[in-house]
Amino acid sequence: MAYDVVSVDGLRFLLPELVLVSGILALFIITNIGDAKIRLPLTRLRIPALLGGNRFKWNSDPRLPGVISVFTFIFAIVMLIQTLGGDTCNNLVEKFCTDTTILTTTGNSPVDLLKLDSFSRLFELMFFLALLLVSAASINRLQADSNPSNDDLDQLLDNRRQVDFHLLLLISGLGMTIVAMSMNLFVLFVGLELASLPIYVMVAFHKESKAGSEAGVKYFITGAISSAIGLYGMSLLYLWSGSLQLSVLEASWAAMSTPETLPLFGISLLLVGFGFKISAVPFHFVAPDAYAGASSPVAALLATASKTLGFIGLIRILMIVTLPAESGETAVWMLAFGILSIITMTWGNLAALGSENPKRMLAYSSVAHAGYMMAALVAVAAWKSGNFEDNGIMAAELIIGAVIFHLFVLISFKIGAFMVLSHLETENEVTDMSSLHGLAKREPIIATSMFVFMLALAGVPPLAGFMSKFLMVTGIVQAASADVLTNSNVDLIPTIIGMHWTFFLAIAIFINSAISLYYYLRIGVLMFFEEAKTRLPLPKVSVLRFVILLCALGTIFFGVNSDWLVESAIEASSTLF
Amino acid sequence: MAENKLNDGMYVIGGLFIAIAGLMFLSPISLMENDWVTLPLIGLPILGSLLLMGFSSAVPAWKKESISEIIKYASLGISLIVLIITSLMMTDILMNVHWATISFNQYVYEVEYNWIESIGAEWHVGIDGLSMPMVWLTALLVPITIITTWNEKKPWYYHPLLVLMGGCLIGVFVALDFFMFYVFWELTLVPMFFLILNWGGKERKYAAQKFFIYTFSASILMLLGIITLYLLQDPSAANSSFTGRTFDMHEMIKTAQEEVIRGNIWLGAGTQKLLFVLFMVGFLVKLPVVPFHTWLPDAHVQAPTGGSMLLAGVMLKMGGYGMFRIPISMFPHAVVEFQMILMIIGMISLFYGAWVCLGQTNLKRMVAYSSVSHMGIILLGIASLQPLGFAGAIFMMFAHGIISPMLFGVAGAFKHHYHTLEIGSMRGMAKHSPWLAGNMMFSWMASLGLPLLAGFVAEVAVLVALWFEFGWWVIIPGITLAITAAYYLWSMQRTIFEGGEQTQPPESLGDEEPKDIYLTEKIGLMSLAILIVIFGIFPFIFFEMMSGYSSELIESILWDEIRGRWG
Amino acid sequence: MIDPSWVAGLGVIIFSIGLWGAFTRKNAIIVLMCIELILNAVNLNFVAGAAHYGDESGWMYAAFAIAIAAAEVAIGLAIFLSLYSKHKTISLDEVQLLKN
Amino acid sequence: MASGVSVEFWVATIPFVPLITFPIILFLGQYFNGKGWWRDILKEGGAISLMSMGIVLILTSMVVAQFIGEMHNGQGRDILDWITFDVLRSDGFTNGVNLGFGIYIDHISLMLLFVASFLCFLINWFSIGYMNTDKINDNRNHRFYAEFLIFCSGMLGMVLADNFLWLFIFWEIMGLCSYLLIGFYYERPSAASAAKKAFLTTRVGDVFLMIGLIIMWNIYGSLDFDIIFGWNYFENPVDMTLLKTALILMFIGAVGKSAQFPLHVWLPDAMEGPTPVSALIHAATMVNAGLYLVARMFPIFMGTADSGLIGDLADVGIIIAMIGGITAFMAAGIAFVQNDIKKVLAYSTMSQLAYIFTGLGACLWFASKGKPELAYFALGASLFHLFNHAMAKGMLFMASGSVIHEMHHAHHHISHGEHDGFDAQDMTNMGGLASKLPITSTAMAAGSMSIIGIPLIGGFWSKEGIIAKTWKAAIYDGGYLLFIPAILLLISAGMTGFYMSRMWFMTFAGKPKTKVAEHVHEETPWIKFPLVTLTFMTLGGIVFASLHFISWVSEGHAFHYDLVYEMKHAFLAMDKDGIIDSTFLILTWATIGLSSLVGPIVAMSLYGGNLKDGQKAIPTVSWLVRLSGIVRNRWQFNNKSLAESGLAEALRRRLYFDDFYDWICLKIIVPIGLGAALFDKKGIDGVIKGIESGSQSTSTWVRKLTTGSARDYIMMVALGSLLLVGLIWGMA
Repeated sequence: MAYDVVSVDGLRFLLPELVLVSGILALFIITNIGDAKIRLPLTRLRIPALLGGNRFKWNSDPRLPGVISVFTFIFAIVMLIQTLGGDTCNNLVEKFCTDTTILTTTGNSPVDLLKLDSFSRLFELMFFLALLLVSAASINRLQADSNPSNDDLDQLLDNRRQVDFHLLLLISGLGMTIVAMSMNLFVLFVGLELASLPIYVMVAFHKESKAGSEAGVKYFITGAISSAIGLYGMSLLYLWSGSLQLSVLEASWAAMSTPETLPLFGISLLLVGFGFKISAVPFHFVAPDAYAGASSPVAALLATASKTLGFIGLIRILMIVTLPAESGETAVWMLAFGILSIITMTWGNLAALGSENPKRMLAYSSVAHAGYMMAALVAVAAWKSGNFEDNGIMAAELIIGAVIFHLFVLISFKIGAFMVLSHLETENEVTDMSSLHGLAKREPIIATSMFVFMLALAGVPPLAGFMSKFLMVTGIVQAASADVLTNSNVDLIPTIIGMHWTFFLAIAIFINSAISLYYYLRIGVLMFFEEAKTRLPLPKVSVLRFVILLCALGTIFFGVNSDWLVESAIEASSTLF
Repeated sequence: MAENKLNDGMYVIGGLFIAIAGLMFLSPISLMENDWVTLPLIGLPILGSLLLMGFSSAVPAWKKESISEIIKYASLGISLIVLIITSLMMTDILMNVHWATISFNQYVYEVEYNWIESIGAEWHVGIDGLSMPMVWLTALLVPITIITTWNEKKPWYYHPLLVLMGGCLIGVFVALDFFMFYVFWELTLVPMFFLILNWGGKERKYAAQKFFIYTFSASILMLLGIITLYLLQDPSAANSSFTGRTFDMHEMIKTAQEEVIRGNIWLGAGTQKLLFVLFMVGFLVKLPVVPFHTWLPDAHVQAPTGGSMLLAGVMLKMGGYGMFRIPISMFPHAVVEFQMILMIIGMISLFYGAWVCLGQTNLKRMVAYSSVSHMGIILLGIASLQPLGFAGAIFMMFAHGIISPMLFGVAGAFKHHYHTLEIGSMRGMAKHSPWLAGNMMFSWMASLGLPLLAGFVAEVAVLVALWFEFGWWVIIPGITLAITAAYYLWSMQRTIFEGGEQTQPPESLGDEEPKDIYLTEKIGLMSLAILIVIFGIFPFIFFEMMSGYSSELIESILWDEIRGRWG
Repeated sequence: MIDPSWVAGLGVIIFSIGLWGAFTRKNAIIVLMCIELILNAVNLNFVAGAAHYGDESGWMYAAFAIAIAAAEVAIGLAIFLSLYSKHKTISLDEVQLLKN
Repeated sequence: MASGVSVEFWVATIPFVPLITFPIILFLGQYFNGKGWWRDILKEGGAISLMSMGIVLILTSMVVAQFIGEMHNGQGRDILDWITFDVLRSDGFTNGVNLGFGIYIDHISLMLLFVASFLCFLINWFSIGYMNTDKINDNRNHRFYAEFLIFCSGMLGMVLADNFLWLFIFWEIMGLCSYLLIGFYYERPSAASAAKKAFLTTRVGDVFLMIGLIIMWNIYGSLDFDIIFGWNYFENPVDMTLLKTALILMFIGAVGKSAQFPLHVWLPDAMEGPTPVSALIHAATMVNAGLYLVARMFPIFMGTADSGLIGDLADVGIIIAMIGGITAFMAAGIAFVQNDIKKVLAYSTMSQLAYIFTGLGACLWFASKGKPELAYFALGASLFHLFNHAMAKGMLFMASGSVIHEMHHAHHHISHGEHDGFDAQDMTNMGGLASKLPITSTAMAAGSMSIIGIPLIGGFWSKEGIIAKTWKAAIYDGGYLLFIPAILLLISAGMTGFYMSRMWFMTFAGKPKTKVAEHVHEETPWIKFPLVTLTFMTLGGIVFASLHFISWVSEGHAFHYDLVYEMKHAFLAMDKDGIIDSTFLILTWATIGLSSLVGPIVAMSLYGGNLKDGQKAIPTVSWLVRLSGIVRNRWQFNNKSLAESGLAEALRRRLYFDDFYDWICLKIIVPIGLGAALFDKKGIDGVIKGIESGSQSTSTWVRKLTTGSARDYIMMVALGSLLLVGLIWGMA
């Protein structure tokens, strides 16, 4: 079903985004309500002007912006769920799904602009959840008082800083939803920028510290360059096909009989832009710096939502545009991505291995996880290059489903891990592992949760991280090995040699999992083994603790009872093919 | 005061019994499906221990001492309930199931629920002649371990962790679904990791990490095998699954068996071999065999007594169990092809392990290497491809499962009372601590394969089978038997004996009076000793079951391949 | 009318200059300018494409790209300011606290 | 006992009686140590154990009385299905193979059953007198009795077992008890090390035995005596080379257990155990297990010969005889220079067991060559020697225990309990004890005579038979290789005469060599009874012989065994047709001359002598003392040069066997172990550690690439774009 985007019918489907917009407005207005009065001209009536003057106590409360944004996100999620369901899909308990709706531009020859289907809705849900958790975790603590020497300034500013922060979060969220929905590469890019620009600011938000501003500058510069390169690639594609509509690009690509320079350059450069987002090697260098300089919730955002943005872009480009239509053909990017994925996961894990800063460690681990997911994308190309139609579709759906699943559950354990660090930051700046020492004796529940997050990151069953890795590898193996393994009566060595080379991606993932276990366990050892400097518990930050527990529960829940999410992720990925 | 505490404990145990009874009779699952495995054997220990640990963590540090007795009794109670249920099941099976007549790949207490439908993973449990001894062993060892290490530090976490460990291990042994199997397989690492990390020796940090990473790394190769095998299933078997496939071991073994009957090689020769290698790597590291064994000594030396007891008693058996359950039952062609390699690996483990034992100065290290050596016997039994060899290997798993906890229990008691593990650091322990010395001698004698103790049966069975298959290779295990005796006796001479008229306690004891073992340790160790004797004199209690299973296995899966090779 | 390929060719040159400048210059402002150069190369491409295909959306893309560039500059300068207030420099070589 | 069931029951009960009793003693002792009633009334468990052994003896006597003269063919009865399994062969499955415990009764087992329970009872009796009166054993005698009882049940079980596996199982249990009892004084390093040595040496033999059994199993598909002995070699041919190998391997086990060359080194050291242990385990019963095993092989040889496979297994007999001959000679030689009374007896044991082995070797040789009559005769002679030796040596050890006990007490009395390095077992400290210890000296004299083979006394008959049959095999039946053991046995007979006499005279004749020896008192009462009993048993060997003893083992072959014939046969080498074989006449008298005259007389002249003035010996031995005095006065040898020669030194060092084995252990085995441990740590674990440290340093290197400079990052982005472009373009 297609609707005009600005019609009532169309806007009905954009209710979650409208909620975000109204949240942004509300944040503007509510926090600015003051006791200023305007004298009605010619009368002595002084009616409250609401805006301006001295603000009230309730709306200068530093927690207010957080509360507003939390409720905005909750409301957005409610609206999102309300838009779900439909003719093809009526049981949300079974899986997350919706009918496909296309929103077009206004005019005589409407162009498809946004697509609302299970895929985009699921990603929206992911973004909202991630942002919800981050904003909830930021309610009680934001860097407002991180610089005690500026006390008077803070008094003056009241909750201005918080307002800024949450405003940026909401705007970023808006951008993310556009990325999830767009059917046009340029719209996608605009959404990406809309989401990224606030994040640049948020990384630099920690401006009182030297590290914060430094991280902001580095992240901004590198990010801007990367997205500029990506945009340049996009413009090359435009030059080639005359449109940036994904469907048009797909058709032109399929029509291309011999490889042409322009689209290949365009695609490559476009991948650079997304590669930066997902922090693939060699575009990842700034990621650890950014994570370390930013506050933990922002770092959490970088590791989940921001990475998800990049993957949406990659899936759109690689899975829709450039995947060969006929099976038996090899996608142009397969080898490049295969190499990059192996380098990425290995680099990330090796670097994380010796890292002494927990945030940098998590950043490198995030790089490694990007590598795993890239490997999964490569496997999709591998099935296309093979000759097995029936299983192939399923393999691809399974693989992309696994990536979606992984991105989803990352929200629980990656954010959870950063939230624990955030909790530690309420006490001291987290710059090295020593702040984790002896956490188990001080805060057994928090430490156990952290350990759960670490094991989930490492992929230990029955936690959520295992499930996603399991699905990915299943997909990879299926794509890579089906024609060799079935009914081969050859010997062991020829069987191994006969495997598609992507099979070794699965092995690489496993080897890397083993390496990664070392540093994930190390966190556990530090928490449960080393002696802390103090036995006192951490300061009570109830919302943050709640978020951590929620994440831990989610990590366990989606590991033990992953059926719903697996179904939903596969449903979402099936809309692509 | 002491009596008061005891009463508390009794209340807790009583309450638990009532709660369990309630759970069993009120839970719709149990009632409808007559499921004696899921909740009583797996759910109860895991959830119960998690609850206990949660409760303990909620209690402030200064109050923890006061709840320790309750927690201890509660843990003991849970483990005893599991033991009672398992024993009832075992008696039922021993009385009512004739293993010689029940055919291969049939299970009792079999229950199946959907779990992750989208990928076809199920909660599928069942018990057969292979798993029953292992389940019972696990259920048995947990209370014994708890009693033996009754006085461990921080009991409010320690004892529930042991119970948790037991639950996870039982999960491994009853799982009939690959997904479930793998989940529990890895889950066992977590409690053991904490046991080593928090209650271990000086190098426990290193040892815990090494243990976890080493075995995890190996088992992810097994996971690769599981995935590959899963993908090779018929994609229309399970309609509810997205992939159409299932993880059901029962189904896979059935398919394998059907293919064997048809005279085909299931999945093709190369694939079988590939899968066999992938699975075996996981199991061999767990077992462990040389050269993948180095995690074991470190883990054992550093682990607390209870941890070592469960580690050596049950966790190593997971490897052997897995071999029987998966590669041997599914890939007959590969098994026969790799027979020689398995035998050589087994020989190396056995022989080399024994020599290394001879060169050890640390008691626990020596015992750990003796485990490596004994695990080689299991592999040899498997490599023999004889019903007797299989039965011997399974019996070895069980026998070593009761002997090695005693070895480690004794070593732990020695460490506890003498503050050292150096062999030869003292003389004349028999004089200072006759009970400890007696138990130590008994366990060592059992380990060196003295007749009428449990280990002998297995050794004889495996050696006979080995001769049937490999002939003069049997000399190597023979020499190993002598070396085994040598290192144990040598250590005995330098620890328990000698010392002259005057006492020679170790230097590490300082001015302390050497003490004998506590009553709890005595109870724990003696009950193991009694079991060792019982199963040494009456091995047929389990041997019949095992031998029935082995014969069925070989007859229905391996026989064609073996015959083919003999021509 | 100039052939669009010439415009695009100019874009390539500008892109290269921008990219080269981005990692050879130390001053953050100049790097920002280089980014602007790249974005301008993008605009040239869009414009050339629009002209070539007679597709009005190309013009719109260019307009949006300019807007994005503007927003980027604004944010960039703000971030540089905060850098300057802490580090008293905007030389990229002199901010190397975070590494390894 | 009329019905089969009850027989089974009674016989099977025998090993279980001590098995049930031992934990009672052990645990009672552990808890009631030091209580008056425990020490005085129950004798620290000794009384309980004696009671138990009494029951065993009664049961055994009943069984023997039931079966004697009746049970020509052995018969096995299954009692317990131990393990059941299937066997896979190329022709398919054999289902339900069973390895069970059962009892097997024939004459060999009956004889050994009787020997074992009789000696166990007597030595238990003796132990109460010996162990409970020594302060050093206070509060730990219960351990002694408990281990003693396990041993008894092991021995009885081994004798009764109806298959080789259970024979082996009980065999090993005896080994364990031997280990525990040798190490009874565990606080003495020498005892601890002797215990270890005993266990390890026998273990080496056991390994071979076990492999041998496994091969037997492979050959026959079972280890049951019934099946193996009744095997039809026509219908089911077996691989004779393999069978031979199996038998030799089993024999190696017997060599270890019975302390034969070259696995003999443990037996002398085993004398570190308490004397009752030496008497029972290391002289009378356990060391006979090896002989029993070899004797059990006999039907196999007969069976193969009956099936026409004549001589196929003859080599085994030669090997056994050879080992026996070498050991007999070597042990006798070493016994020449031993001064420790128990060590002399130990070497004597070794030597006498070797005689039996030689006899059995000859017997098996005959059997294999298809000469059943001679084979049965040799078997009978060997088993008879086993019986005689067990009785005599058990008694000798008890008597030596009595001597040691009294010496020890006397020393204790004189030195007031101080330790001054005095060795109560050293014969150079004794002398002239005949006057102090009448019963002991008599018993010892009787025992020694039996061992030496003084005509008409127990051991004579059997030893004569063994030597004769060995020679017979060598001369008449083409077993030329058997000349070696035959000659060695003949020489050893003379040597036996010397060293046994030497022991007796050094101990009992002459003047007391130390003050301690002067202060020795009479024997304790508990010791006397067993000594007296056994003296009669020893001297009465001929009575047993005339009681159709040899026909016990002859399985229905009727021999003329009346006393007169026996005499003629023994002394005149006359066969049943009345023809005298001159070769054997010479041989017989050479043996008698060497053992009864040359040996003792040389010993008398060197070590004999009259008692101190005023001392009188009991009449039973006083003539011996006087005789020695006369001989010593008449012929005085100077053996100084011989005693200081290199040969004597080598004998004193036990022909360097112990040194050699120590060298192997310390210079080869232990270094290999240490090397393996080091390799494991540095090599195998080193790889793991290397991976770990390698990845750590790689990590450092990788992280160094993150320089912290934004320009580098941008450059990497640019390079990355180039790389991507290159790869994708290149790929397309």
